[in-house]
Amino acid sequence: MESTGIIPRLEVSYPDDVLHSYQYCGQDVVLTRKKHILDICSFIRDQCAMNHLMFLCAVDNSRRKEAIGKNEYERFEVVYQFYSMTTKHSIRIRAQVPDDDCSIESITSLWPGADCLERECFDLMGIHFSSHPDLRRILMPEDWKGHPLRKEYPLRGIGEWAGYETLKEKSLELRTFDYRSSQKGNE
Amino acid sequence: MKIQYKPKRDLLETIIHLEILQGLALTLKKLFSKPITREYPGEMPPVYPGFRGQHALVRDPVSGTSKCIACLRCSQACPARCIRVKYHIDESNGSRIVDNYEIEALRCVYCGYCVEVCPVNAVTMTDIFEYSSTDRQSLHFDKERLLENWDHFTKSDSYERQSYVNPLWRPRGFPKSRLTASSRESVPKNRKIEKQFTGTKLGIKKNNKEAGGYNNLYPTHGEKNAH
Amino acid sequence: MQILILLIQIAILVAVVLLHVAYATYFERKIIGHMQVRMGPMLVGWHGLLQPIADGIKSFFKEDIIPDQADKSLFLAAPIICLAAMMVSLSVLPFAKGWALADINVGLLFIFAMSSLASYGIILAGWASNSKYTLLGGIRSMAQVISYEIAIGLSLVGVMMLSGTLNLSQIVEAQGNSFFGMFIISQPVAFFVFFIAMLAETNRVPFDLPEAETELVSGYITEYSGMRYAMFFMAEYIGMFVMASIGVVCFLGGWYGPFAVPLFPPIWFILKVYFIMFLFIWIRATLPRYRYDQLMAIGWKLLIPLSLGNIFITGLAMTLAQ
Amino acid sequence: MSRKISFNCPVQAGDEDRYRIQMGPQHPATHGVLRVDLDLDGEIIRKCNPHVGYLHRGFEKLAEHRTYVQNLVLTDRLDYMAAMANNVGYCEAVEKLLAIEVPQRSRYLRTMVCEMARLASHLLWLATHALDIGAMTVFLYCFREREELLEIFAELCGSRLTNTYTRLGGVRQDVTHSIMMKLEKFVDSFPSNLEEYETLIDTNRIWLKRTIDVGTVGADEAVGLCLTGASLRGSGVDYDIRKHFPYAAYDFMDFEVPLGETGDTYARYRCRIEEMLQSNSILRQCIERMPPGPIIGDDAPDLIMPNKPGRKVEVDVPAQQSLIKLVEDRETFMEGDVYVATEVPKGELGFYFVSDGNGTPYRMHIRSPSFLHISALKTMAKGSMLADLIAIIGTLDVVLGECDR
Repeated sequence: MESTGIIPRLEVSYPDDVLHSYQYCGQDVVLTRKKHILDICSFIRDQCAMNHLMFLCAVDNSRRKEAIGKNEYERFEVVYQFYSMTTKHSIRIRAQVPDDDCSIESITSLWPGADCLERECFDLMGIHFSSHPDLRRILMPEDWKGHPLRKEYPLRGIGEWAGYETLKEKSLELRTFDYRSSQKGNE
Repeated sequence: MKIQYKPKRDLLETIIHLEILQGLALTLKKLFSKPITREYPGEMPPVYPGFRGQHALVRDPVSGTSKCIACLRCSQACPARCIRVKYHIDESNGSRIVDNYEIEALRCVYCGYCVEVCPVNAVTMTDIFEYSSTDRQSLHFDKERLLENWDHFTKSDSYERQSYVNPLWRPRGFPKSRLTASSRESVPKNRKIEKQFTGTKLGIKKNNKEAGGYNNLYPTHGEKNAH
Repeated sequence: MQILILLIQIAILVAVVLLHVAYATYFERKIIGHMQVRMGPMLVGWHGLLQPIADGIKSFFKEDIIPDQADKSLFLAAPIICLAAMMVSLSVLPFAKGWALADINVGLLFIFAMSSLASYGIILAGWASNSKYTLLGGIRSMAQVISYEIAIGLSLVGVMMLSGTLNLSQIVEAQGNSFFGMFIISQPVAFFVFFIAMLAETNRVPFDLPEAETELVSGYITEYSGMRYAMFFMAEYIGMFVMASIGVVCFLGGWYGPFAVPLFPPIWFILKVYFIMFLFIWIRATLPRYRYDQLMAIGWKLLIPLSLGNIFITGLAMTLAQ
Repeated sequence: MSRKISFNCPVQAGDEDRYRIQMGPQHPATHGVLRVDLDLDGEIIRKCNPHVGYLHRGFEKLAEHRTYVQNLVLTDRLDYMAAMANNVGYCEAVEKLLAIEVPQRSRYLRTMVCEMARLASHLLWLATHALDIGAMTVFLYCFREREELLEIFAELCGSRLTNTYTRLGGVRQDVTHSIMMKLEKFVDSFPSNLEEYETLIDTNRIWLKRTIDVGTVGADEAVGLCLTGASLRGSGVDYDIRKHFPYAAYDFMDFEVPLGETGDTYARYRCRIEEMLQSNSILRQCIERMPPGPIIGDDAPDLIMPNKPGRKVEVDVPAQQSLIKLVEDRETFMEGDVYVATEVPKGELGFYFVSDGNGTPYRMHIRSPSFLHISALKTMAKGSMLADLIAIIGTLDVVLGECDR
């Protein structure tokens, strides 16, 4: 993955949005603001022929050494990786999302497949994607509280799932039909 | 590369249902072939050396108890964090004495890391894979239970008394420098050691019919340097 | 006295047929197993020979679960309707010369009536379980039975025309003792249509849509358990037996064989029936399943026109021959 | 039938005559715990809404609290049909992040096990796909082949499904002659065995009717839906990571990428069958060209991964006391982020790592192909019949362990 020349073009087209760019392990990375992310993505798709969205995820920067103390990093970032199947170039966009306005534009209009990826980001990191057609939790139960991939969320969770107690009650109630317990009852 | 489709059927083949008749012929042929079933409880599946089965603590023939020195490497390397070692420090010489060694087999993922990092070959994984249980407590192995597992394992056929080598202590082809100290020494001197397989020696069809088997599966690093 | 003899005959027939059902499941499992390079039942008895009995005992003593939301009376009645209808149709089958419980003149019609009645059991089971999959299975079954009943009836019209009767024994007699007298020689198209429609009528692969286990879990029997489940199973296997018997009677020359067996005349009949049942099993081991609309398309667009054409040609040939 | 029944799908106004089915999470054809909410009009699907998450184990969160070596065992549980390929994918990603060199022999070994995993996974796919469509016999024939591969895995690394075979910087165990002899026997007999399945289903009219023009996606649509792997190549898009970003020893391998045209279920089926033949030829090349040498690099990290001193590690209380002693300070970790994709049997499996210089990943994102494939189900199943949905789920080849992570 050699340098693609896309970064300079991006910098020219969106001078206000591109914060910083670098290469790591031969991969091009651009840090942007979140404001025009939909435009940037459609620019990348249409002008740079990057038709394949490799992945989309969110990162919580709050405990990251690199991010602390640099003002171009916000609390969250949404990472997009694009790839061009024809020119074999790829680029990674890291859009910074601040803590107080935790939302970003959805790119489902460009890539319908981003639908569930954005839902996953919303579910696990709590980033709100505006204009997403169906923004619900996807991996966690619908009535789950909190966003597990945030750094302040403890590994063991913050308590049981809300439906757990009723489920437990129900299972205890149904235990009377259990073969073994009915045996015990007979004894 | 475009995928190749099979040619389309012509009218006659459609009418006589040729492809269905071919399929029927195949299943009829298979009706008289030998089944590949392994009738499990009567016929055990082959267990190869290095199988990652039930845990055991090696019983030291000298002291009659575990060889564990409570270095806690296993509990650190364990990705599932299912190993708990309780120990106290002997005041007289500062050595650690193991009080209890617990493995929670229900949490274990059977990766074999604990066996690999053990510097004294105290913990091992045996060939035993039938140890399901109906309650949780019996799969929570403590030190006594693990030592019993070892006794059970040594009674089984696959065990070789002279060296009690489980190949996971000494993964094939692993550089000697990366092995723990006692793993380097645990293979007896008279063990036949197999040459490393390379594709350039394309003799595998004829020459090595009798190769393989339990005795010669462990090339050492030193052997490999001879290439 | 006559009634007593008849009752004994019925009892013998039912016992034999139930034993047949038990061992038909065994043979199906064994044959499919070996076709799939495995062994089938092996544990109960020598090579699993007692497996059907073990299965029977198990399903007899199993808890009979009735879903809370089900329509109880219909739910309980459905398997009985299914099984009874199938059992009744056994009574007109001629196993050998004079070996029929009721040698009635409209035997063929009677069997059709009964097999349609059995499909009521399936539909009611699908509806009464009050579950979504069973309802879909019931609806599929209804549509399938209605469309294939026509095809199977039309395909046998040629046979009726040639033999001039609906009495099953007389159909066999009309084919005579020789190999070339069999209606499969003179009516190959009708046999083809009959065979396919027979598979569909008995809900066998590739037309086992009402109980397609990968789509509808188990179709109409999803909610059944224990003995009632076994009743559907028995009905299915008796249905297979009945349909195979009609095939034998109408196309393969009934109880006639290359030579007569003195002590046990039905031997040829049974061999032929088992050959057709083997075909059923063999096909099940080989073919995938059709989709619902494709099944309908085959029934209406292929089988019915084919059998109509067959009737036309048979009639034409008969007129020309006269 | 007087009692009122409450279903937990509320019926919208105007949709009262729709028949609603919750297919799954316990259903024989959903390959695990996928739940699909269906709005049926007769048997035609008007709306299809897949629900995932029943197998969510929080791997991404777990990985942040475990070292790089320990996380390797998590990847076994992603796509448990092809754990070897996941191991390789993970190791390739971490090695790129930590700049670890892999010796040539272990690259070949990785390629070999990857392709074996591909064969095992594709065989299972063919088996279940055929079973879904109703061909039960193919299911068992495929398992016959798969069993041989799993036996080889068991002999190679001591475990049949959860292999944990690769290591950062190499592989864990070397192959032996007996393994290679078994493998060669398998490779020799495999094409003729594949022909058996093709006899049963490939030209079978029922199979053709069930697969042709079912679940069709065009090339552009497939790219937009982020399909990868054979599901994408069935639509004629030439995208195979083994060719685009060669990893392991795929550079030295001679193989072709089969491409479909029509993008329907049959094309995807053919694609995977051809892929199996290609994998077979890759395996043969691996056997023939296996170079000598060490199987693990010199700079590979130890099992007990170094943590920077002073950092608190969540371990059990007795372990904590001796921790400081064992921890070595090692400055191999760099700060940065890297995304490495590999071609697993299901499609593109990518690992996105953010490292902040610790012994554990700061953030690990798993781009799992099945997750995206299931989201494409919504579009693909619309307007088809209930039985087609089964075929489509089968052809997408989803594994819920990978989807839910």
